[in-house]
Amino acid sequence: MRRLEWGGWVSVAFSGAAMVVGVLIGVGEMVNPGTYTDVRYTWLHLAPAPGPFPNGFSLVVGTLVDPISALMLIVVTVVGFLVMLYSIGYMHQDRGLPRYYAELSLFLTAMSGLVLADNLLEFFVFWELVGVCSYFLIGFYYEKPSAASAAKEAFIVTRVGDIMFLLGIFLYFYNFALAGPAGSGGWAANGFLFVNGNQPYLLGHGLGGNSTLLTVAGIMILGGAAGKSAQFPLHVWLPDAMEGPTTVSALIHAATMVAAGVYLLAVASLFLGFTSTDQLAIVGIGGFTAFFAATMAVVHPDIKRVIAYSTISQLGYMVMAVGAGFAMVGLFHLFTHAFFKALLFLAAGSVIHAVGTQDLFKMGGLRKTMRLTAIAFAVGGLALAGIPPFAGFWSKDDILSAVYSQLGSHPAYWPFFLLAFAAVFLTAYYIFRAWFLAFSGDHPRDPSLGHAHEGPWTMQVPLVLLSALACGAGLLIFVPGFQSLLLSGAGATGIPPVYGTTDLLISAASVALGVSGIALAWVLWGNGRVYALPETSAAQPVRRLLLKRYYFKIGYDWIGAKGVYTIARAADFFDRFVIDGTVHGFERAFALVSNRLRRIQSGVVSDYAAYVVAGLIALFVILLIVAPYVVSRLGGG
Amino acid sequence: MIPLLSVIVATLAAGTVLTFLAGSRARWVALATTIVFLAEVAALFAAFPGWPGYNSALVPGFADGESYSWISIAWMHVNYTVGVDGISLVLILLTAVLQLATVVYSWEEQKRPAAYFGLVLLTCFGCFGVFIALDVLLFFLFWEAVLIPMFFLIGYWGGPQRRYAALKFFVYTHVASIVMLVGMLALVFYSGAASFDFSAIYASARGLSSVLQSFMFLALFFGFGVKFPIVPFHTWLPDAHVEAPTGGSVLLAGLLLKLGAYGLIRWAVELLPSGLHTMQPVLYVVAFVSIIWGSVLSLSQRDMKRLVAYSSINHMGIVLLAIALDSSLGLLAAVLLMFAHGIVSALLFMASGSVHHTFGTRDIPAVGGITPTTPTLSTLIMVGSLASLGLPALISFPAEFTALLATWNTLAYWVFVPLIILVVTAGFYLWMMQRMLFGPARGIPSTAHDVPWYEGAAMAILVAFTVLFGILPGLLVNVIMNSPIHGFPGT
Amino acid sequence: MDLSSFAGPFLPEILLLAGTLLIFLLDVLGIRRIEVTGAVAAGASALALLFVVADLGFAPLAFLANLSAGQVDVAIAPGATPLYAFTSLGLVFQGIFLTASFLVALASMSRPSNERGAPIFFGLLLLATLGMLLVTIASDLIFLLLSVEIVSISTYLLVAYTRKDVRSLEAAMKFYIIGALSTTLSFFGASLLYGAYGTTNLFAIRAVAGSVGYPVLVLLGYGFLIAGLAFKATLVPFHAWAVDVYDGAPTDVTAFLTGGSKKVGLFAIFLVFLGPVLFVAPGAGGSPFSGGTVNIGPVLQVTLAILAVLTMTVGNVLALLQKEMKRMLAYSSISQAGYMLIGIVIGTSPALTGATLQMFANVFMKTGVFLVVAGVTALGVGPLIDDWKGLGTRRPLLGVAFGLMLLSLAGVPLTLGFVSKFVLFSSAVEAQGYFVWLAVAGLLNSALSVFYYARVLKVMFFDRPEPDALPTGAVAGGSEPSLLAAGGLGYARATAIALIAVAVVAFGVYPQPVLGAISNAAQHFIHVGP
Amino acid sequence: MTALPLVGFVALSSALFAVGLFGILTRRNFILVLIAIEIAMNAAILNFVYFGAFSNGTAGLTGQAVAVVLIGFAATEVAVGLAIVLALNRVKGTINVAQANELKL
Amino acid sequence: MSLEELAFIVLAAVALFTAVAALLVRELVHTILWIAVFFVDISAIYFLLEAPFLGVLQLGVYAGAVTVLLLFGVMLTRKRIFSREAVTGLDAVPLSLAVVTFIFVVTAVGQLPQSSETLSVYDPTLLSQNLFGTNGPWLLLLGLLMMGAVAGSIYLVREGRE
Repeated sequence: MRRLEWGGWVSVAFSGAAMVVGVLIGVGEMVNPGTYTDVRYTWLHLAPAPGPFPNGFSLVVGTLVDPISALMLIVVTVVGFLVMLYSIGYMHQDRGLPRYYAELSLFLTAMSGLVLADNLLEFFVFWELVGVCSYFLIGFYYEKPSAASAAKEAFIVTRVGDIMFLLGIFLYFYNFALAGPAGSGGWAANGFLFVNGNQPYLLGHGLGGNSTLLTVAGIMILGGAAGKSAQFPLHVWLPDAMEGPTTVSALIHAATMVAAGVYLLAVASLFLGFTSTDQLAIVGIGGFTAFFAATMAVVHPDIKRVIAYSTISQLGYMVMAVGAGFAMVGLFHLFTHAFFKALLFLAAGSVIHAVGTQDLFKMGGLRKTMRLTAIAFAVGGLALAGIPPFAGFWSKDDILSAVYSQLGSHPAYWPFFLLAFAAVFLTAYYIFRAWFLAFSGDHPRDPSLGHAHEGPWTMQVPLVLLSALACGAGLLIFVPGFQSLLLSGAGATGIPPVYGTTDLLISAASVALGVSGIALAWVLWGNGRVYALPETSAAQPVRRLLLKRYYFKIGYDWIGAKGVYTIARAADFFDRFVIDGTVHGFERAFALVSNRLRRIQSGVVSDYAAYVVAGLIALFVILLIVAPYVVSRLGGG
Repeated sequence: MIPLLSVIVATLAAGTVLTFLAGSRARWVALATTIVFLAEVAALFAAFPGWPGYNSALVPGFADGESYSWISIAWMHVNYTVGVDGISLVLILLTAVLQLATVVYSWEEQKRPAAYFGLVLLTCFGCFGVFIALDVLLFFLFWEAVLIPMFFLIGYWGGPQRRYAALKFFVYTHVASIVMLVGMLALVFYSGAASFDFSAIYASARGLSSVLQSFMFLALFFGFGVKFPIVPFHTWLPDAHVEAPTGGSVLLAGLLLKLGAYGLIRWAVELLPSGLHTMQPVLYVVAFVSIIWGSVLSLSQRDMKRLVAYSSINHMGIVLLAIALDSSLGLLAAVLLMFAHGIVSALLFMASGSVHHTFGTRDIPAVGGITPTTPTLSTLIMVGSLASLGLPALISFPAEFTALLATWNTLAYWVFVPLIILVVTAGFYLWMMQRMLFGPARGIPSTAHDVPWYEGAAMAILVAFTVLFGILPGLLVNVIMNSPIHGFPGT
Repeated sequence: MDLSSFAGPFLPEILLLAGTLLIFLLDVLGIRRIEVTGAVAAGASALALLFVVADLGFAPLAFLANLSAGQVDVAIAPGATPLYAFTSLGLVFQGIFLTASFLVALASMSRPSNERGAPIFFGLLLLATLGMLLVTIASDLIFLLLSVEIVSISTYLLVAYTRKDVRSLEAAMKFYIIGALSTTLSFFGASLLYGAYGTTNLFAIRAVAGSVGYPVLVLLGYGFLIAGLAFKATLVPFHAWAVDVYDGAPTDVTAFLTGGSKKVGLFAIFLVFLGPVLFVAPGAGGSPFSGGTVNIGPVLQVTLAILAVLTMTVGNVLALLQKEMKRMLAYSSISQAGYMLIGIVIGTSPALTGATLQMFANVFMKTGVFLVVAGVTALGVGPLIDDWKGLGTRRPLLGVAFGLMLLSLAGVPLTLGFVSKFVLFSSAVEAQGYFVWLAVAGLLNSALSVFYYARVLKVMFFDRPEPDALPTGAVAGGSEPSLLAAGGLGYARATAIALIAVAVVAFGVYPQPVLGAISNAAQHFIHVGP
Repeated sequence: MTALPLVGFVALSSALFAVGLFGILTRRNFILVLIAIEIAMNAAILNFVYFGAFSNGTAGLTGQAVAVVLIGFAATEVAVGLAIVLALNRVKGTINVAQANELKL
Repeated sequence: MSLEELAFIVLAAVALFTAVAALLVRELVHTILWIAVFFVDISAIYFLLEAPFLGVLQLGVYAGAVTVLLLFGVMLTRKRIFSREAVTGLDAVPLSLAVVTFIFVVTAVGQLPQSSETLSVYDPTLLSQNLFGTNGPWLLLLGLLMMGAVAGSIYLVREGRE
């Protein structure tokens, strides 16, 4: 065991170093905003040649730091380090600890690579690597069939998004190849995907291309983002991904990887450009997902899944912001959300670590034995619910205000804005429902849970630190350096970020909704008791619908397992019996002919003589009638 | 001036003969031959281009050309003409690597080891010959020479249905090569080429009328296509793969399928440009059907080898698509894909062979949760599967990406077909991993143990290449681009 | 008459005749041991072969040559009607026939040394070979047919030479009846041609082939001749006897029949039909009944093409399901005849080259397989293909040799059979036009043939022998025979088989010497010969 | 010398030839088959003779010369045939050609 | 109709009749008789064609030697087939094959000169010069052929003592 933990500490040390560097880079960007590139390795070089690429092109790998990647880097390294540290305590009993740390380190590497990528291809490479790390980590407890299944599901669903992303890359490439050299800007300036030598000619703002193509390209990028960020309708995998260790959920499925989709959208919107149709689609998906996921969180009994749904919902907000043109606002929410959502997960992990179950209805009264955790969870909850001055308030209200400011330009934004707005209430309700169910009351509802206690210091320190961040990260917006970071990041879009200038009306309304949500949760669950919903209740079908996740999962399974496999089996049948059958048919036909023809070999010599004479006559017919005719048709030879 | 190619030919020939005669020490002879072969290939790489023997007048467009008269009568001039360019060089590297891996993997072969290793070497020898031959007869000779050892490998060392599979394989591919031969002969005689040499045909055939070219292309395409294999002429492949011994499967998937693609590039695409142009729609349809069919069928397979075999059909379909695009990018992609598929499918076939040794079955639902018992093996399966489904940083990704990019460039939205199929590919590999590697232990015999050192070493070699070229594909690309005949002027 | 100038060119024939007479003399003297008579036959064949090779211009043997350049491929003066003429192609065929007889004689020496029929076997073998050599120099229809009859009569008796064997006597009876019928057809056809052309000389006929006033008579005559010669060449549908005879005859005789006597029929077809085939009348073709000129050349080409395709297809299809080794090989031999016929159908010198090489190859392959079958039968292996189970692994060298011959028959590269098919089908493609379809038909058939050859390989190498079904052959005791031991085959037969296997590979790898000679010969034959 | 119609000879020899063929195809007794063969052979010889007679010069002589050779040949052929008949009769006890059908298919 | 023509028609009719009769009679010995008549008849045709040498040869070889050979053949095999030869009758297929062959050959008649032509008459010495001079090799071949036939036939019919 000690040897295993020693390996863990190595990872912690390295991720700590990474955090130091990451934060330094972030601070550097705050002090001196700009775009910095570094080493470039030519991965694949096509020399000038006739054909579609008269000038040839190169695919390169390199690093690039600009304001938004710096922002993201801070999130990744800080949360990464804290989760690494937390895991020492959380995972200390697990035999798979080396594997866990190896995979987690690989994940952090890939995630940093993704953030620092200087072109979309490299981005895609790390994007995929991040996905495969997620696959491994979801399936960490691979002996559990449900974990293995969830890992597979996550991979396939996100792969659907990846495919769209790849197509989006191609579309942009095509578009920009038509647009030719133009413009400048962070990513684009450094060659978005293809550079000719060192001279970029495929650039952002390439709106000179075909607008339909651009629209499709945007939709494809959205698809990719939806896959990673679990947006509707590719959201199904994220709740199931909770089969992984809670720490993994905190790092990957709350703070970093799932945010990569939003990051991608932000990058695309800042440097590639979306058409208004794209924007509507993005806002629609985001707004709808924000509400849709929140509804499912309302009834769920599993503490991690509640938080997972909340993640989907919060990502919806970010997506919506990016879609409305406020990429930096979305990223700001990403920034704050990473801390408070990681906090929530780690707190939940602390609970799970203590009681050994994830079922909220078995818990209860834990605030007495796990004071720190209860406080941390509450801080996270308040941040999530958007209660000032916690971090979530600033960023979420920024989003709502930003979208609100754009309602005029797009009437179709209205319903999605309202859905997202309504989701604020649900958010506050479900997170505090969870808090009350877990922490209020006198004792656990399931007596077998025993005496819960706090984890070791390695688990407590991250909770404390993250709580601090969940409280204070939002206030960073008033720090000039941070402000300029966001401003310079947004510089390319032309739409000013609206942070800190929240519409008071919207703020007030959302805070009111949040408070009333908490109040409702307190009224219903505050005493730590559980009420069973009568079987005959009119709400029962709704509850079942929500618990069944709107039957999406079942439907996908049906398509995947039944539909595709039925087709596959039919194809297999066709292959074996029709295609191969035809081959065998030939074989049999030859055999049949052979058998029939064999009978002429009767063994009686008179018959043979008859064949000779018959052949002779046939020869006469051919020589005198058939062949002259053929020859005259062929023209004499 | 050292005729390096002929030196390699001599090495392989001598090695093969010695192996056949070496009795119980055959594996050492085979290994030694392979190592010498590898060294010579390394020399080939080191000297490429600009090998001292390079004589552009001899075999234009090829580095290290050699040509000696072989048969010369009034109307037929056949030469022993060999040469390499970037495309063949990469495939020669693949040959050498797979030969090494196969020899190492089969280290403890007990059933007539001398004949087994001899046949393995002979197969690789034939493949090497195909990749260097620049004369119709020489090419066809090596092409067919591959068939015989493979026939015996399947038929003698194979599984329960081996006799049927061997016969089917032999007859199927032989019929195809015969049609191909007609096409090649037509190429020579209708173009009025001065000899059977590639360069002579190149000089005369490209000017043929497009109708003639189309017919010839079709004949050649059928001939090479069956080796690909293209749907619906693919049914020999699953049977051959399933019944072949592991070494046979490795060579079959890793090398033999490449012969078809290489032949198509060298002898059809390069020589019959307007034939390709006319037949492009046909090729597209066949490629798309193969891509879809291969992956959809993989979904329904329970036998691990069969699954990998069908996925080969899918991958080779992408190769065909890339070739059919008739662009330099497509060609680059095709060669990269060939190399990648060679390495990865070999890895997966080895893995399934090890699964069979260890658990006594390859039926995927029959065994499960093997990871705790055989961590090495399951890691290797995982690497192979992930590489095969196109994970970045592994070898298939740059190839597939290039192929998709090239497809997009030429066919625009049709790229959806291979793209969507990528999801399906992920589906069946993940299903396989889930059933076999994960979940509670199922159907694991008490005697099961992790792979022996030699099997592990063989697969490790392949994994090393998977990762190396996954991260640094430029190494391969630079070589491939050195094929002047395609207008790649080099880097 | 200067005897030496007359005898010199005929030295091979004289050697064979002397051999025959010597054997009969020895028989009368009571010396009947197979080693002695066999050695005489093999020696005479080998010696004659040496002279023929020398005559062909093989430099190292030049001192043995008897034919001067002025005697071979001489242009025939107009109006001259010689009965015989030396052509390079004829010499090549002499080589082919002598090779067959040498191999058969050599292998036959391994039969039991007290065999009663040895003198008659070897005597008739040499006599038949002599007839073959005479066929190759014929330039007159009657000369040709009589020479063919020498072969026929000798081979009828060869098939029956065991005297007591019901099967071989039945075979002889069938052989005889169909042979006599075919002889009648040939002579009747010759008489019609004689009626139409007024001559039996092939040069004279060639000179006037197209301009005769009786096209119906001519075509009928050719029809009879095709039928008559097709019997020897085993073309479908004149082939039915061949399977039974090949099956029933003593296997060594079968080897000779398929390796030698069958090629006589094909060469005779070359001789008789090359002239007419090359002839193309100036006008377009018309019905022969309407009088006027008929393009006899193309008409014969079409007819022979149909025969060729029919022959190879039927032979192959029938071979597919054969369970008996000899009958399977017999059918395969029939289909091979179809390939060779392609050469005369196309009628160009490349095509003749291809067909001749194909026959050259066939001598080794077909003689070889039947010699192996004879040897293996003597080891106690049954007649069915399934009786050969595991032979390849039990007797690896024999298995490899037999496998090589089969692969060569199937046309697998690096064997002689491949080179010959390659050249033949190349020539078809080279001729362009609809001949390409002949190549396609031939190649597809060749693909079909792979089925049954591969099946034998499968049985020999992959199937396990049933316990005690296969005698290990060599000596008593169950130990595996040593790799190089001749085992029960006998050293002579083992030598013959080894020679064949080596030749199949050696010529497969480097065919230039043979191919160059044949190509030369074919060119001359088109331009100079009858 | 007086005239004879060539047509008649051709008709006669073809008729004889047809009779011979018919005999070969239908007769089961080996000796009858031999006789039928000889009838057909005679038709061929007859052809040579009258075609020779109807042409001029040495070409005409050829026909008769061929006839001489063929008569000798035919006799030889019969002798060989009879030898085979006798051998077959000895081992099989029959000369019915249809009953010798062991070799088939 | 000249006398020659009349003679030819009679001889032709006899030839056809005897040939058919030889094949159709039930008693083998009768067959031999009929065939002997057939051979003699053909010989007569040779005389008619002014080829007396051939006529004599025909008489000697065919009517004499071959007939005797056949008679011996019948007698030596007779024991086992003492019953009369089973007549298979006029089988439709062989009959039609023969008739069709006949028709085909006769079609050639249409192109032959219809009018009577003068017969060439050859001196037997000329014939012998031809036979032993220009076309000498034919006889040589015949000799070889006979040698083989004799040697083989004798071996074949000799009672083996093994």
